[in-house]
Amino acid sequence: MFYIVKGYINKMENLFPFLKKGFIYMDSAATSLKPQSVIDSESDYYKNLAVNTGRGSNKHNYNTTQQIEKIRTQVSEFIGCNNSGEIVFTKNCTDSINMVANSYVRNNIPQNANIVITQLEHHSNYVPWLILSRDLGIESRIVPLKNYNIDYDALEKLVDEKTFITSITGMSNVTGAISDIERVISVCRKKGSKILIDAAQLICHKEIDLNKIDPDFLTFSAHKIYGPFGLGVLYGKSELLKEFTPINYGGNMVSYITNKTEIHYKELPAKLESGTQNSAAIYAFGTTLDLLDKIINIDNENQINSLSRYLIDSLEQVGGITIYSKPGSIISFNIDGVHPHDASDFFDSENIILRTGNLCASPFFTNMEVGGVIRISLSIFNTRDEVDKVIKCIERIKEFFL
Amino acid sequence: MFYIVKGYINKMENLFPFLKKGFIYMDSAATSLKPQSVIDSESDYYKNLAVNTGRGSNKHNYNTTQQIEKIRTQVSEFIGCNNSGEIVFTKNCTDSINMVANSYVRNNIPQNANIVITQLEHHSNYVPWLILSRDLGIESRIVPLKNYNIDYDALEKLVDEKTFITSITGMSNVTGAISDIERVISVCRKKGSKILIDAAQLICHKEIDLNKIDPDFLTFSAHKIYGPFGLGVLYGKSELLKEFTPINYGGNMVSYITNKTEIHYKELPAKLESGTQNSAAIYAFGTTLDLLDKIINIDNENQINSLSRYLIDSLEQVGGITIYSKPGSIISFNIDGVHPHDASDFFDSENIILRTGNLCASPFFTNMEVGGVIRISLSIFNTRDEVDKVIKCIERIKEFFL
Amino acid sequence: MSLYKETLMKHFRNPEYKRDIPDSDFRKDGVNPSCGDSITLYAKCDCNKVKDLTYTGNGCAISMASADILCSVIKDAEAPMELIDDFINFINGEDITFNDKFTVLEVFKEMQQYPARKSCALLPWKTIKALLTEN
Amino acid sequence: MSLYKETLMKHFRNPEYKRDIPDSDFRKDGVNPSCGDSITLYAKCDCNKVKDLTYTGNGCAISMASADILCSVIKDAEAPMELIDDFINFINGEDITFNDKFTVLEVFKEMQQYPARKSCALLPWKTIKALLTEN
Ligand SMILES: Cc1ncc(COP(=O)(O)O)c(C=O)c1O
Ligand SMILES: Cc1ncc(COP(=O)(O)O)c(C=O)c1O
Repeated sequence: MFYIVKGYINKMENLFPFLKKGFIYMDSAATSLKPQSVIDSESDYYKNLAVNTGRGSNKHNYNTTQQIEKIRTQVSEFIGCNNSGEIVFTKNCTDSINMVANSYVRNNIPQNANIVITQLEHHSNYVPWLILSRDLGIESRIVPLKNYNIDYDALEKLVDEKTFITSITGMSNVTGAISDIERVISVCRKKGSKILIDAAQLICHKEIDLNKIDPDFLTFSAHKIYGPFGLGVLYGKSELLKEFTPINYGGNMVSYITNKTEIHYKELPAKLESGTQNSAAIYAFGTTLDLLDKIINIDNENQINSLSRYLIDSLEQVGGITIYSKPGSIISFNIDGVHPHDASDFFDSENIILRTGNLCASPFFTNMEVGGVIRISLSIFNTRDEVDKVIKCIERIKEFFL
Repeated sequence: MFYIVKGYINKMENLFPFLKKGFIYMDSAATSLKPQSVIDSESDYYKNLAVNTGRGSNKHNYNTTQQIEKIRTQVSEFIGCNNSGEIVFTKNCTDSINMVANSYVRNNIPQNANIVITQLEHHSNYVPWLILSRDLGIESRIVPLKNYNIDYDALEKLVDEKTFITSITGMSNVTGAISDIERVISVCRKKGSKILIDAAQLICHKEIDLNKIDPDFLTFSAHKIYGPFGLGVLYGKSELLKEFTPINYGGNMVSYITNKTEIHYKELPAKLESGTQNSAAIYAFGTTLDLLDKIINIDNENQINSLSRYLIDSLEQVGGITIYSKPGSIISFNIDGVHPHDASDFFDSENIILRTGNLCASPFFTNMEVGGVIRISLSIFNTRDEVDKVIKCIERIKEFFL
Repeated sequence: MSLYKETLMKHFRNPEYKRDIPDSDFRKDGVNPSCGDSITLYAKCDCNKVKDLTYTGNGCAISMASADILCSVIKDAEAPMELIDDFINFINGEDITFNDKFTVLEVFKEMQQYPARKSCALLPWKTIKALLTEN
Repeated sequence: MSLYKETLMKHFRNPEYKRDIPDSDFRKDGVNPSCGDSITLYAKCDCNKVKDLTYTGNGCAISMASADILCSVIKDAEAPMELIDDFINFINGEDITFNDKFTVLEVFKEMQQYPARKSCALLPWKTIKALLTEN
C-alpha cells in the first residue's frame, strides 16, 4: 500500500511504523495508528521545547505557550469554529463528556427536566448521563434502536420541551452508522434542548463544519484521529462554557489568591484546564492536523468505503454471517453459531488485530441473542489482500466450529 | 557535566537532549527534563505496541495490557507499596488530589468535621479543599507559616478529633523545605484524621517508603520526576479506595451494562480510570523508573545539595538578597528592591530558564511585601559554572536597577 | 488452533450437563466481567460433597466446555474445594499434575498460552467456588 | 537590556505621579492576572477629559513606568479613549505613530519583542479604560 505526497510515492509502512510489525491492523476505531511524524513531533517537544506551558514568566516558556495556543486555534479551525476560546483540552473524549455533565448540566438542569440519550451510545456517552439522572432524580430517556440504528421517529417523540440536553453519538462505534445530525439538531432546536455530539468516531471519517451543523457541544479524542493518547477536545459554545463550574481545581486554572481565600481564576478556556497540561501531546496533535490536510484527507474515505464494500460482499459470499453494518469504516458481524471470543483466538493466530465483545456499547445488545460482535475497522492502509486473509480465517473458523 | 553508567562516562547532553539547546535550565521543579531513553520509550510504544490497553480480547492487546500493568506494579514498588491495586493512574497530580476530594471526602465527610491544609501549599492542594469546604459548609483550617515554613506547633493544635482529612505538601515548591511527614502523620493518627501527602515535589528528591511512613493517600505527577506529561499517580489505601465514588464514567471503567441500566463496573483501580488511558505515557514512565534505579538515584541529591550550598553562598556574597530557602534543590529569593518580573527579562537575555512569580502558591505571599519570588530549581545536570553565570546576571540586574 | 482440543470441543458440542436441576439445593449465577458472558450452576450437595452439578448459560466454547467438564469431575471429588483450587492455580500457570480421575483437566494445559481466555475457562470454577464458600 | 530604556527607568525611579488624590472623582483598581501585581488609579475628570491622574501600587518597572507615563500624557489628550486604544494596539504589535505630544510612548516600541511583558505595560492603560468606560 502506498501514499503519495508531493508527487513521490511512499510506502504506508513509512507513514505508520507499526505496520512493520507484521500485524494486520483492523482496529482503527479503537485507536488509530500513529504516523511517524506525529510520533517524532511528540519527541521533538521534549527535546526542543521541554517546558510546561501556561505559567512561567520566562521568554522560552512564553513562546512555547504561544505555539501551543496556535494549535488550539488550529483545532478550532479544523472543526469550522472561529473562536479558539471555545476549545477546551481534556484528557480524552470521555473526560470531555463528563465535564459537560458535571460542570454544566448538573448545576443548571431544572428538577422537572429530562435528558435524552440513545441505545447506540458508547458507555462514555451513556453512563455519565444515567448517573447524573439517578443522582438528581431526573428522567433519562433512551431512544431505542430500529434495524440496529437510532430510531429517529422515536427520538422526535422523546425530545420534548422539558428536555434539557440530548447527547448523541455522531457515528456508532458498533455499526459505523453515521447519525443524521442535522435532523437531530433541528429537533433539539425546535424543542429547546441543548445538543451534544459525541464525535469520537465521526471526527476521523467526516468533515465537521460547525458553521453548518451547530451543536452546543462536540467532543472527541486525539488518539482516534492519528493523534497521541492523553488528549481530548471539548468544543462548547462560549456562552455555555461561561456557565461551567470547574470540577478540578489547582495549578494552571487559578491565577492567584488574595487574603488566603479569594480565588481569582484565569479566563476560559484555561479555567477548565487544571494542573500541568500535556503540551507534548497538544504539540504532536498539531502535527496530526498538518498531516490531515496534506496526506490523510477526506478523499481517503472513498477508498475505505470501497474496501468496506469488498469486505461485505466477501462476508456475504461466505454465508451464515449476520452483518450489523452498512459499507463504511466499521463493519461489525457475527459468525452464526460461533461465539465472538472463540473466533478471536483464530484471528490472533493469524496476527489479525480486530475487536470482539460488547465494544463498550453494551446497551446495543439488550434483548439480543448475542452479547458481542466481531468488529473490523478499516483505515487508509488496509488492503484487499488483508481482507482476503480475514475471510480465509473466517472460513477456517466456520469449518472448525460448524 | 557527565554521568557514569556501566563504567562509561557519558555527556549529560546525551542523557537530556534539551541541554543541547543552549539554555541554562534551572526550572526542574516546574517540570524535569526528559531523558532520551524515556522520550524514545514513548515513541516505541506507538511504533511497536500501538494499541489502547485494557479492553480488547485479542492477544496483542492482552499482552500489551499486561506490560502496562507490570508498570503499575513497578510504580507501587517504587514507593514501597506492595499492592499495585492501590495505584490509580490519573492525568496529573492535580487530578489525583481532586479525585480524593471529590470521589472520597465529599461523600464521606460528616457535617461537623473540618479539613486541615497549610499556607505552604501549591494551589493544587489548596483550592480543591477550599471549594469543597465552601460547597459543604464545613470548616477549612489553614496552618500558618513560621519562618517561611509550616508552623508545626500550630498544626498540632489545628488538627483535632473532628478533622476528617489533613492534606499537606511533602516538599514546598516555593521554599523547597521538606515537611516533617512523620510528625504530621503521627498527629493525624492520634486524632483520627486521614492524611494526604502531596508528593509532587518530594517524589523526585527523597525516597518514599510507604512501609515506613504510612499516609492514607499520596499523589504525584510523572513529569516532575523525569517522566512524560499526561500521567499522574494516586496512591490510596485499598480500604479507602473502596469507598470512592467515581466522578468520571465511561469506557475502561465500566465492564458491561445489563437491561440498559444495570451498570457493572470493573474492579479497582480500573474503576477509577475512565476513558482510553495514556498507555504510551505509562510505558515511558516504566523506562523512567528503570533509569531512576540505574543512573538518577538518591545519591545525586548530595551533588544537588552541594551545588545548592554553593549557590546560597554566592547569593549571600552578592548581598541585598532575601533568601527563603535552606540548601536543597529549590532556592527561592528576591533581589531587594527589584521586582521578580523585571529580573526575569535579564535572565531571559542570558538564556537562563528559571521561574518568577507566585509559583502557583499565592497563599505563601499573604501579608508579605512581595507577591512573588525568583526560583532556581537545580537538577543533576546543573553545574557550578552555570551557577556562576546566574550570579553574574544577578549582579548586572542589581547594577542596573539599584 | 491448539487451544481447541478435541475433548474440549466434544464437551462444547455435545454437552452432558447443560440443563437445570429443578429441585437443586443451591443455585449460583456467574458472570465473566471481561465479556459479560453468564452461567448458572445448579447443585445438589451432601456432606461437603457435590452429588450433582449442572449448568445453563451462554458463552464461548472454552467456558461452556469448562463448565461441562467441571460438572463431570466434581461429583467424584473427595475434597471438591481442593480440586477447584488446584484447577484455578493450574490455569494461572502453576505446574500441577492431576490424579488419574481428573486427567481430563489437562486438556486446558494450553490455556497457559492464551492468558486472554483464562477468565473464560475459570468462570464456572469460580462460580462453584463461590457457591460452596457461601453455603 | 534594550527593553529598559533610559526614559522608562527615569519614570520608574523618579515617578512624578505616584501618589493618591484624596478628593478624586474616580478611583479604580487594576490587577495583572499573570502575576497578581496591582495598581490603583485616581482621576479627576471634566467634560470627557482627564484633568488629573495619579496612581499607587506595587509592580515591576514596566508597569510602574507605564503608569507614570500614562498619567503624564493623558492630561493633554483631546480624545483620551482614542489615545488609550492606540497605545493598546501599539503594544499588541500594530504599527502606530503617535503625534508629537505623545512621542514618549515610543519608548515602549521594544515591548513588541517581549510579549511576556505586554500585560505589565498594559495594566495601567486597561485600568484607565475600564474607569472611563464605567463612568
Ligand atoms: C507541590 C506541588 N503540588 C502539586 C503540583 C501540581 O502538579 P501538576 O501540575 O503536575 O498536577 C505541583 C506542580 O505544579 C507542585 O509543585
Ligand atoms: C463513540 C465513542 N464515544 C466515546 C468514546 C470514548 O473515547 P475515549 O476512550 O478516548 O475517551 C469512544 C471510544 O472509545 C467511542 O467510540
